[in-house]
Amino acid sequence: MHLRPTAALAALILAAGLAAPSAPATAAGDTILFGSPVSLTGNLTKEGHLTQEGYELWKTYVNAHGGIKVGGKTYKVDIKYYDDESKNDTSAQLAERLIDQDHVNFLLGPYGSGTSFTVALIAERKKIPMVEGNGAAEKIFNQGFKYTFGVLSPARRYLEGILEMTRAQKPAAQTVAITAASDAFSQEVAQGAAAWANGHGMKVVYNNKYPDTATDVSSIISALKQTNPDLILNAGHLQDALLVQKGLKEQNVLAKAYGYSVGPDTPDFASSLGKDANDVFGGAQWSDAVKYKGAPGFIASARAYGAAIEATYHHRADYHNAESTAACLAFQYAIERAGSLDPEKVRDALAKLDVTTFYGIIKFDSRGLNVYKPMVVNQIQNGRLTTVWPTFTADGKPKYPTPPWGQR
Amino acid sequence: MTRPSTVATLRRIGLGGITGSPVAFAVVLVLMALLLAVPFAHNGYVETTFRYILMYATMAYGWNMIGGYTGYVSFGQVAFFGIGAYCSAVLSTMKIDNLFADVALACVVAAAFAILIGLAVLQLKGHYFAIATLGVGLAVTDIVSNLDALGGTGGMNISQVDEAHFSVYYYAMWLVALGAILATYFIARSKLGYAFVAIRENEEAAAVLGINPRRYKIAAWAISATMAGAAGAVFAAANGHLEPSIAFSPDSNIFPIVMALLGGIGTVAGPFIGAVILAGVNELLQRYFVNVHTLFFGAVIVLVVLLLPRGLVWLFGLRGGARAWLKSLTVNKA
Amino acid sequence: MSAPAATEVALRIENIGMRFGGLWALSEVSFEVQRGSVVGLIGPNGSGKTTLMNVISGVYKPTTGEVTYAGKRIADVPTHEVCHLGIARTFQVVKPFASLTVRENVAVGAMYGRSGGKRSTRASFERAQELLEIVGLSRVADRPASDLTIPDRKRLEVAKALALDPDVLLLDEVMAGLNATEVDEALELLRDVNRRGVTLIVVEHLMKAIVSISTTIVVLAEGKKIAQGAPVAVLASPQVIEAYLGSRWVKRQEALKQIEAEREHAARVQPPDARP
Amino acid sequence: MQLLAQDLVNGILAGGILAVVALGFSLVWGIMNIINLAHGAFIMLGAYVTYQLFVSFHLDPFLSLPISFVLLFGLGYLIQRFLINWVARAPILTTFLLTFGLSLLIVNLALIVWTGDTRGVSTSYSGANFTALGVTVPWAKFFTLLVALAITGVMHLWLTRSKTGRAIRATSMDIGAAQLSGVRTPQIYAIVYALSAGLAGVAGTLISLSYALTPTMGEPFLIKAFVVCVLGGLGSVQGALVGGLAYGIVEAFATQIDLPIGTQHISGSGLQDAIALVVLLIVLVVRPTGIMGKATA
Repeated sequence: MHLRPTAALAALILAAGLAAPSAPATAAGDTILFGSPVSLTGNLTKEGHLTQEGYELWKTYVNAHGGIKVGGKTYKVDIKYYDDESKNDTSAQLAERLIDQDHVNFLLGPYGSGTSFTVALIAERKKIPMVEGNGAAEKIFNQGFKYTFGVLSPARRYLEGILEMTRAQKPAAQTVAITAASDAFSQEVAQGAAAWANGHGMKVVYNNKYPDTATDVSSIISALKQTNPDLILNAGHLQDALLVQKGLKEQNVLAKAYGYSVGPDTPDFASSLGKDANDVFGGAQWSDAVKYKGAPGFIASARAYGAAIEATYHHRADYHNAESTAACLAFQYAIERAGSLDPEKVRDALAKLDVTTFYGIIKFDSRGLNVYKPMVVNQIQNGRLTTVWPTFTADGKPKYPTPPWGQR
Repeated sequence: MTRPSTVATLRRIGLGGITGSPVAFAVVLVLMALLLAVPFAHNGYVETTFRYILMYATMAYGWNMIGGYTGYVSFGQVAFFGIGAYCSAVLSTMKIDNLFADVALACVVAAAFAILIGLAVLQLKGHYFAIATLGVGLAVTDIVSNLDALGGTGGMNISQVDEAHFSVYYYAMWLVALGAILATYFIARSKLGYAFVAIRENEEAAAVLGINPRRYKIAAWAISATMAGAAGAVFAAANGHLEPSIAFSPDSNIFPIVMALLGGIGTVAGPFIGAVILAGVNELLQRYFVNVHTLFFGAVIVLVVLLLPRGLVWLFGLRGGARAWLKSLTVNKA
Repeated sequence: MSAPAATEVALRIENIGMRFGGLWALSEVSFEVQRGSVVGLIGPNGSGKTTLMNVISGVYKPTTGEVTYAGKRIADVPTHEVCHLGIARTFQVVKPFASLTVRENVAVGAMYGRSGGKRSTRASFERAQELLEIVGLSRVADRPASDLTIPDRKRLEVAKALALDPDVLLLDEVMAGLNATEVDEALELLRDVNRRGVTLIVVEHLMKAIVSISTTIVVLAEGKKIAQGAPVAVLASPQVIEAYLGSRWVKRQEALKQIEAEREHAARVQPPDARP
Repeated sequence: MQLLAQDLVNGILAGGILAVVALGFSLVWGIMNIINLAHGAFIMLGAYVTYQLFVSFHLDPFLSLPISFVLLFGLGYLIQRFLINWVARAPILTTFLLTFGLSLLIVNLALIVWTGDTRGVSTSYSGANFTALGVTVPWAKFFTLLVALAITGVMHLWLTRSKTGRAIRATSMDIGAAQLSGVRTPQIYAIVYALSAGLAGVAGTLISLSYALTPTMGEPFLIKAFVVCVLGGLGSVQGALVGGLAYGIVEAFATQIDLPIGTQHISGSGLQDAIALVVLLIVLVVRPTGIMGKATA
């Protein structure tokens, strides 16, 4: 009978875990509750925090300016977070918790394509709308989901801007080498870039992938160097972008331009590489140079948004911040237009949404993806991120071709 | 080989004892019966949480068969789990969406894979076996990630029942867990169980008594793979989507082991008790320490290893109070 | 099991050689064991007795030669099959399953030994109980094997071996460490086992015990067979005396004892391997 | 041909770092019979020590080598004395989980101290290179290789010549005999574990020159340490070096594999890990004592 205490203890701990008071404030009061599983630990911690900052900045602004008007009543907003540890299945589990346990009204996306996908499955099943700004893999939007909306341009377009830009320069880039991490998002980015290049008269001379856990890519770079490409593109993460950029210098690989899907837009890229980060191009969802005039209800310009992030979080606004805030804005405008907190009505309003914000246009295609907003291309010029493409929104000219190593 | 001195010390203070106590079994069965009521809470999150507990418990039973009873510490159980999961996904692409078919195929494929791999790696002992199994787990992950037929890193989708009938996945997992518990109970008391334990205690001596170590080690591993595979099949169906990072998550590898250890390895009740408690602790940490819960989880593991080296099931059989418990902690001091 | 005729050859050991690295632990050892007999295997420490036991029981594969049992070559038979042929053995260094009870230890033998296939778990435990009574361990049947004293561990070894229902039983120093009364008890037990038709091969240091039980004695020295025959005759042979009492032997013996003491100490302090 | 030569050099340069990564890991495994899953976390700490010294005092990474060694040595000593020593003789599962828990603790503490930001050490000479026989060699990696060789040499000499070194080797061969000859095992264990942590710190410093820093950066290196260790043989100093170089070279050449299978091209570089692990399994089954290991009972 000595097992009884064990069993009792087990039951007690579990009961305590599940029955602990769940967040009381739902729409029953005068607060709209959003929920988001974000990466507060694990290998996407950095991006998870940027996402959270984007959400929090919006929350603070909206609450300071009265709240959201829904059919004559004004609601404050609150956001409940859980740490998904950068793990896909944990993220889904937490989404279910936010919906069933914390009774959130709506979901804001987690960070990353993998987590966004698994959370989308839950949102779909529970019929709770989710707007996400950090999962660009198109597979999320090719499932026929009705409750998931993405405010960002799809993965395959991440490097298109850089390709387009190098084609418009003189001398135009003719050959391209692509290296990519093996995860789903990076593979989509690489496939998109290769498809664009092939469709626009460029030649893909090298295309290879490496595992997410790679600690050394020098052999890939050696093979790439042999093909002597005009343009070198990388689709990966910050860690491997740094590895590739260092490797390119170590082996003295010279190209007309170097472009990354992820990396240059994060301040860590320049701070880690110093001068070697200069003149590198990065595809970005947004930069604080873009010149959109946002609808009333939130900070209208990218510059002002950048200043707000700078003032609150003491770093330069990152596109992860902006796209996360944009996800909140999609909800804000859709809820106001729906005049209701009913998930169905808000979902329909999201589907019909067409609004311009500091971030750009937010409008979803039939799959729920915001294909209407162009990507921008940034270049690190003298340590400073400068938007160079597309020209109508640029605040600088691209430096092209890239000078040899040591002269940057 | 067991050090007689260690075991003797543990015996004197009441930490020993052969497995399969009917009381422990009864307690587990009562808890399992209570768990049948979970879907009536009509709370998807609670249901999912318990489905995960049942899943991890099943895997802990799987691990317990090879690591606890047979003494071969495997760090590759996630491979069987993932293979089982992909069986569901593959069947779903063939328009076969039947949980029984999923589980049956998963059991067969996981066991077949275990036998194939076991022929090689079960020749290894101790650390070498542990590392080889870790390697198997990682290699399978990598290979699946590179197979376009299985969706590569992008993964595959599995059609699901609608929200109203979603509890079917819970009950399926419950049945799989019950199967693992009953299998463990009956195996532990059977000739098979004694062969496993004999191999754990001393492989050479077991062979002299007519036990073919290789055959029984492979049997233990195949049984453990079956359990993991079955859990994986139901998991995948309930998840609706599968990709290598989900199917072969390090959590699925490490959680069951910690659970079995917390509860008590080589016991029938241990894995289940461990699964319930660890899940509860994790839940509390997630709730009250959002930013640092992984830190606390690490601390929990360190404390369990140092303070409950033989698991809770053994602790509650302890005679001699706190002093005996403290003494048991110094048994393995260098 | 009907008692076979005493003249039948149970076990034929032919030209056995066993090399470890550059050392021949055994060379050119040949003898026959009659069914129903008791063969005493003696020799100084390091003369190859235990090695020979390991060869016969299939633990080692001999470098040269053949062991034939009932007309079947057994050198290539894996360890776990040997007992199914009817050969069982005890270990000089006892190997109980520490976390199992005494009864369970014996029951495992009954389950997987020669007749194990026909026994249910329950029948195996019943058989174990019988054997424990025979060897005198029924009083500690439900204690963990790790609790046993050294003499009791030896008894357990015998019980485990008997549980395999052998025709030939190899006993490796099962009387070491027993006091006079216990030795007598043990001898009585072995005679009883032998009367039931089991052929015995006994390795033992206690000359008195060996002489009193054996029908034939085989003497090994430095890996070679130096004598074979009836107990009294063999012990009187000058070769055997030389082997046992030669000055080189005395020195060698002392050195070996030293090493053994250290080994035993080391084994107590830090056993070679750990299991989870 | 030139690519092959370049790959060989790439492999050797990467292998040098892996040798140092595996050296400490191998010592603890071989001598204490403990698989130290916190090794990756120690590597990470070594890298952060270097980073912090570089940022705060502009100390060159190569000059911070002794500092990260000493700091990690101290940490390792404390961890062994107060935690691991309690279960030093426990079954493998116990120490495996203990060090896993420690690793979680250390990584998450680092996450609090240094945040999840990616950091890098960018010296004036980073990326500088020379070309010989058509093969490009980066200076930093070249010196890293030299340091790796030097450390291996020093460790080998220390283990074979010094009194403590001999005591360590004696303990690994026959702990009972070592204790009989007056070796104090807990002391030896503490030194070995501390040394291993110190070497992990050195590895971290060397890695920080080519690899970016995050609190979770140690994980991929830990997996590689396993493979290198088994390849080379446990507890063997030369083994770690040979295993490291072998692993580096295999991985470098694997990158160039491109197998068309059906409609799909299997890229060797995508399968780097799988190839390494399959090699590991083969070595384990065929020659469990490793390339350099002695066949022991």
